[in-house]
Amino acid sequence: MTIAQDGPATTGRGLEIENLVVGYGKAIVLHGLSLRVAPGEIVGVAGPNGAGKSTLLKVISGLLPRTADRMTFDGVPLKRDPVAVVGRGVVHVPEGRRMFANLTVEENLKVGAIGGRVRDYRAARERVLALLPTIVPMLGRKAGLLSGGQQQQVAVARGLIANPSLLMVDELSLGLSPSAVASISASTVATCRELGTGLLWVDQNITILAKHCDRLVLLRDGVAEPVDMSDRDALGSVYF
Amino acid sequence: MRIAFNRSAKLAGAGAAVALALALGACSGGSPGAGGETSGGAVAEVGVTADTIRLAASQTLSGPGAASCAPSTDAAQLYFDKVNDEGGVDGRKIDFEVLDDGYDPQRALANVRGFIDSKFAMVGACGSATAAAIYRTLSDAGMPFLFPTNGVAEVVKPASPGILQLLPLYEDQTASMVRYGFEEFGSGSIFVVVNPLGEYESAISRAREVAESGGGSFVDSAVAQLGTTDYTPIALQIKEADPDFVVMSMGGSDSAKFVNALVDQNALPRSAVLGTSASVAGSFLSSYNTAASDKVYFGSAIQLPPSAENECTQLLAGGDFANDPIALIGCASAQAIVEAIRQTPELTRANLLATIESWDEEDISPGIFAPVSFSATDHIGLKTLYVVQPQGTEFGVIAECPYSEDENADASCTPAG
Amino acid sequence: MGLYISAAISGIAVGLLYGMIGFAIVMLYKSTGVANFAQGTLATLGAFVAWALVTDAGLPLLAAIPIALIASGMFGVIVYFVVIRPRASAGNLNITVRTLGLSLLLLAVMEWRWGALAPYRYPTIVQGDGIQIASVVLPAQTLLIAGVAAVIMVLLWALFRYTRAGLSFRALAEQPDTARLLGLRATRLSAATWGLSAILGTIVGVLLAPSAFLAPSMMESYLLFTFTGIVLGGLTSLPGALLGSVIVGIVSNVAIVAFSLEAGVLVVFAILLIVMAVRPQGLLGKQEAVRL
Amino acid sequence: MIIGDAKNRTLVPSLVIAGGVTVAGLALPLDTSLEYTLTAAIVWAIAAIGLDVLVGFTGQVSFGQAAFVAIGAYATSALRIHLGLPTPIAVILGVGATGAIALLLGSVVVRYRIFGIATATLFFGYLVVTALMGDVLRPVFGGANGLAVPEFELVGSHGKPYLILVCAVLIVVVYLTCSLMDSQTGRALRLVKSNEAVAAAVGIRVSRMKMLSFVYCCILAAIAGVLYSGIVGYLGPEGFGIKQSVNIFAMLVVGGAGTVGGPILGALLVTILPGYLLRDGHISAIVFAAVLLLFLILLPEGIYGLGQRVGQWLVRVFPPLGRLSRRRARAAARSVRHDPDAATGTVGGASRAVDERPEAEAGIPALEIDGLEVKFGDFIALSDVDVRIRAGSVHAIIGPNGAGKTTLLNAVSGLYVPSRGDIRVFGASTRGVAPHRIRQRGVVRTFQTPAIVPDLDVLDNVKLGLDADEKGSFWADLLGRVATRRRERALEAEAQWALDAVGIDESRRSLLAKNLDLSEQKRVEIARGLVGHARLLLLDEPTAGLSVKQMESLGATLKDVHARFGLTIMVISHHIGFILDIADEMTVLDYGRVIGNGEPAEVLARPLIAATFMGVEAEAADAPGATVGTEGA
Repeated sequence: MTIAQDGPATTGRGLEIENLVVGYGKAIVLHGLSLRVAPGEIVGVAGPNGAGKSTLLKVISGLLPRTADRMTFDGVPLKRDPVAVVGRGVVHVPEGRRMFANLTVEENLKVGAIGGRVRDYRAARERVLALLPTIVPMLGRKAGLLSGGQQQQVAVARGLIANPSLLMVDELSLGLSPSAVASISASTVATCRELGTGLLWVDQNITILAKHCDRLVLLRDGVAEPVDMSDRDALGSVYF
Repeated sequence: MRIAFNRSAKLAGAGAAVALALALGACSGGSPGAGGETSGGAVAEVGVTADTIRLAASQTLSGPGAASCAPSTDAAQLYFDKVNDEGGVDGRKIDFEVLDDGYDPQRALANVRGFIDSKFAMVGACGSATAAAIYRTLSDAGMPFLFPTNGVAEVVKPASPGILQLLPLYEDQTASMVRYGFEEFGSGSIFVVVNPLGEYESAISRAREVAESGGGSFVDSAVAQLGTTDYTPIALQIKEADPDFVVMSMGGSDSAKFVNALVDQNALPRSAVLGTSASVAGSFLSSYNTAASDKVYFGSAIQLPPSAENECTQLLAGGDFANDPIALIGCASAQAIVEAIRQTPELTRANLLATIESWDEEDISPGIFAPVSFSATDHIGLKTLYVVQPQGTEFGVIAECPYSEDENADASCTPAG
Repeated sequence: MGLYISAAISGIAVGLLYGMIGFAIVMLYKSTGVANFAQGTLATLGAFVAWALVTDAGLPLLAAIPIALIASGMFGVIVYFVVIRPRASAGNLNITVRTLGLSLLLLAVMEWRWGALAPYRYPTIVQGDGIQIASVVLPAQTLLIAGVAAVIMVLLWALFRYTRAGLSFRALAEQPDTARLLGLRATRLSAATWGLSAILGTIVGVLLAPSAFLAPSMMESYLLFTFTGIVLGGLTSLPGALLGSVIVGIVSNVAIVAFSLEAGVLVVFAILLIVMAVRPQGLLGKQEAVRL
Repeated sequence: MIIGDAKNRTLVPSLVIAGGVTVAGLALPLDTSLEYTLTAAIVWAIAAIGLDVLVGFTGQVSFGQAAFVAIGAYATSALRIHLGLPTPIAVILGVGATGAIALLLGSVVVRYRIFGIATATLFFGYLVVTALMGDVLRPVFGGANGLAVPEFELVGSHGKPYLILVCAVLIVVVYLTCSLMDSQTGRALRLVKSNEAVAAAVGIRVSRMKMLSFVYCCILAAIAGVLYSGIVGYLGPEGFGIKQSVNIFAMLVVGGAGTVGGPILGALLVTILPGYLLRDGHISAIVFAAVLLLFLILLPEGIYGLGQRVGQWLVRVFPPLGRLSRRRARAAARSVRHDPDAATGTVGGASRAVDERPEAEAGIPALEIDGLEVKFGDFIALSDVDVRIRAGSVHAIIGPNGAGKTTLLNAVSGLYVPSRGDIRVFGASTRGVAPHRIRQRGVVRTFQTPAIVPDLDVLDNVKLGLDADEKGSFWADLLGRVATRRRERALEAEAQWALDAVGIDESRRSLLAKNLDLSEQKRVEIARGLVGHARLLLLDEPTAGLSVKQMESLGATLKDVHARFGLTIMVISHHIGFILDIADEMTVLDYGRVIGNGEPAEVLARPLIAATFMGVEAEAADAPGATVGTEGA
């Protein structure tokens, strides 16, 4: 497998966040969170429901208002505008797959490419399909008719086709069987590594994160704490 | 610019009142201030001063009926302006205020309530429903209501004090037109289509009576709201029923839409389409399909084209409403009002009414209206109905029919010279 | 029987006009969640613009119409940015009522500018007697309406099916948040949708005016039937809007010839209530899941 | 949401507005025309207040309000004219007839979302005008020519006497409406506005409340119609068309929705500005539309909201004013607070002691679920689920996201109808039982995202847990404090007690609920569950989004409540620590199936469960439902 010519640059400083504060009205969800994702790095964020994991990704994507001392990608501040963020090569695969159910898989991929302003759709499509060949047989089917696992695969592909430097995945394991989780996690991580794309992966399932990620942080009480991945008990304690 | 308003005083008074009401509402404080209008000096009659006569009208200036109604008061205004330019009536200028009622009876009544205490007389405007709404109030107040375009019998039959109209009722017109049609083409079957103008039921039933007593038959009738967009279904019904005559009492543009639908569906009746004066309007001329011209006969209150000698013809020529029969009616009615005022020795409401009731074959607007006659018991002035046909962009008289409220009057029509 | 067939056929023609208006309304509803009560007035305005170009500027009709289409498209975009977009967070009902206010404003302006002498005879694009099938006459205008409706439907279908903009629109209509997350320019698309619906409106206005005569309130009675058609078709279904409208057109016309004009309105209202009571999702719509 | 949040305690400002208008109308020397316009404006204000109840407080919409004004006006007038009935009887019958028609139309349209209701009411408005003009009703209503209305006895048809009548009616309407909106019924309407599903789960018959609101709205329209018929003296169909309905809606928008007093100001502006000040039809139409648009875009809260903001600004600029208003608020609070016996008296309160739960001894489980299956289309969300919850126990439900936990709660509270299986609450099956009835059996649930009414204060939110469904209290609620003082005091006491129980500080209880933080909102929701005979408490992820400390304190609260009142609690949570802390038993769900059941620590120790829930890698090939996930879109 070869990396396509227009693959993402692996230089730069990646994502840098310092002292991020986010709230919904009076309810503060993130209290001064700091986080870095180096180019090409695969970082897992664990935490229970409601800890603010999805909020974190939405904030990076520019969907929510926030205050932060620093929120940059490759040294340049990220705007509060999804269009601009995607343009910078930071692409969000939302929780629950969010397929365009009445569109075919091919069309779903196209939408990803349109949003990512991919110039050569053919090439982008070839590159992603080469790495995620399981999608090929589904291309003509309506996305809504696929199983959850298949949809998750398409959702990842739809994100990757925009040629991101950093892919952000929210709850890859949501509602999937262990075997599906295992295979999709493996293929997603492998693809990201192959393309040199950074991955910020948020999940409730800490073990799957621990298995695949370079680094793991735990979201608790609105801040990110590093987790020692070699300590099984520490992993288990996340939910206690 | 069509209507001059005289409202600055009221505006200021009302402004103060509203501001105060709002202020009171917001903080329940404040003190009362001056507001409202103070009435003029001691004059014998409401709305008449040494140098002014205040007239008013409530007119349909907005909404679907506006186009066919507004020209009548606009033309009246033009005539009053002319009279004022020439020095007024016995030294008094005519001040004419027109308020919009949007063909809404309640609004018309509200307008009238505002007029009763400040205006001398109401100038008639468009609209049977509005006339029906306001006539009692006017009659009770003794305020003259001069020459409304009205089709509701109860407004003038029996004669209500103060309410005087020139135009025959639509029901009498449909009856006359059926009589005319049968005289011209021989008796046959009729299909009646009406907009709810005035008492449309009696418009249908009178046409039916005349048809049946004249040896013809009545096939069916249809009622369509004013402003109906698509007359195709009714045209189809008529095509199916295949009558000799279609009798209609409809507004100007509705008439045109309906006639066009008849043409499109090849549904024109064998003999003729007979209509009332409601169809005789500029809005018909501007939009009817000329393929129907020689089958269409309308009853008209006025002579068309009007005599070039008449002041109104000259006044309106070249303007926006040249050739618009409604404008002609408005102007000619204004002529009649001015004439009545001139003839009234001491200008009070009662004297004015007495003057008009005494008219017998009075030629108030020669070359437009036929001579008019009123009496204490007869408050409909015109006794002649012109039969007109659309000819290109204007109507032309082809016959004159005597019109009478007497059902059994059997005088026949005479072709126009 | 021939009478009813004729009525049904003329009903299809009217229904297609309702349908095109309905199509534009559903398109906006799907992509922005707003029921556009100004759609009819936009149509009338477009027809007036074309008419003014013919009578005041002396252009031939076939030159005036394209200009009017472009102008109305631009106007639709302006409306989006001036009336709809500011404080869009006020909620869908607020914005829906804004469209009602817009409709009143446009109506008032048209009344003021052109109302005095309305209605106007409108120039037709096609001349001729049309064709006769058995006892049914199909006027040339009706044939034109059917033809234009067919062409527009094909064009729109192709637009949605094959173009980037169409695909973006469908994505946005289905999952607005996700579409934005993927970097689609939602604002631009919404503005374009407003422009497109204004253009569709103008087409309908130009087609309707020769028979209904051009007047500011020309579309008023159409809007109710259009909305009924939309509810019947299923609120969010584009083909449903067309189907529902055609059914409404046929049923009302048949009811009119069978009974009276009032019955036509009554029957359509009955359809509306029955659909709402029995099949709230409409003929082609999908049942919305309740989210807690 | 709908046009802004509704305001609270609008009685005083609204009465001030109504009174101010009355005083201004009677004291100022108005000319005939302005007097008429003012009287008409007040009449329309009454119709607009009705619409406010429907739109501002219940979140529904009607574009056919003028049609109901017409029905009220025509029906009353026809009865007076044709049957010669005395005016009071004619009014009662006429208004009653309007209510009946509203009931019929409402029963169809309230089930629909805004688009449908808007279309149907708009169409109805058109139809009423068409029918009034038409042939059939012509002998009764006069068709297009209209109907002349005889003057009313005593007050005539215009002038000050009539203005006094209209103002008196306005003040009564304002009083009744404000009372109703600040009562249990009003709170229930607001919950319906903020979330229908939650309202159903709290025990409110949603459709019925919507109907109530719709009928109330139309009744006020009918009353306005009666007054209008008197002042115009003449009824014609044209004046009640769609345009007038839109006008009434505009009064609401311009004045401020959800305020009661606002529509009066709106009616004054909308009626007097075009009707009197700008007499040119075209200019007034343009100004009217432009004003409406400006309000919608720039000031959606309307004049009332603007006034309130100005008031707040004044308080900031002149602090003494603020002290004054705070003192008043405190006085108001004192007048209803602290009646320690009231709670036990009427509503229940401390009466729920463990020993009053005979089923606990009889061994009847609080909840039994047998072979439950829930389907959405082709997707099976729950299949063959068996759960048994001992009365008086705390039972946890855990499982990965998407396992069907919330679906299970929804099925128990009746929001979802199972396709198979049976659910028995305290021994009685809930098959075919409506959500509000299940709530009446003592099943209370909370939602993952706190389902509170943002525009009500904390206390009022908690009161919603008590008999929020109207149940005959409507008439008492209409009369306001006079009739409901005792009940309100009891509700208040009960709510205070529940807030004490969940540990919401007293100083926070008079805040609007939207101003609380997440953990407080969750407590408020639990407090709402505690009041009103809760026996089985269903908690959906009460811990989500809470900090560790907040979680600990919530756990303590739950344990306390459980111990004191012997409630049965079914709780969904992801926090194993929290569950181990409070739960007696636990059920693990995965792929809509039960994969484990028993004592929490023991269940968690099972390797399969650990693998599923915590994702600890296991050789889980034999896990149930190991086919590739089937959750549809």
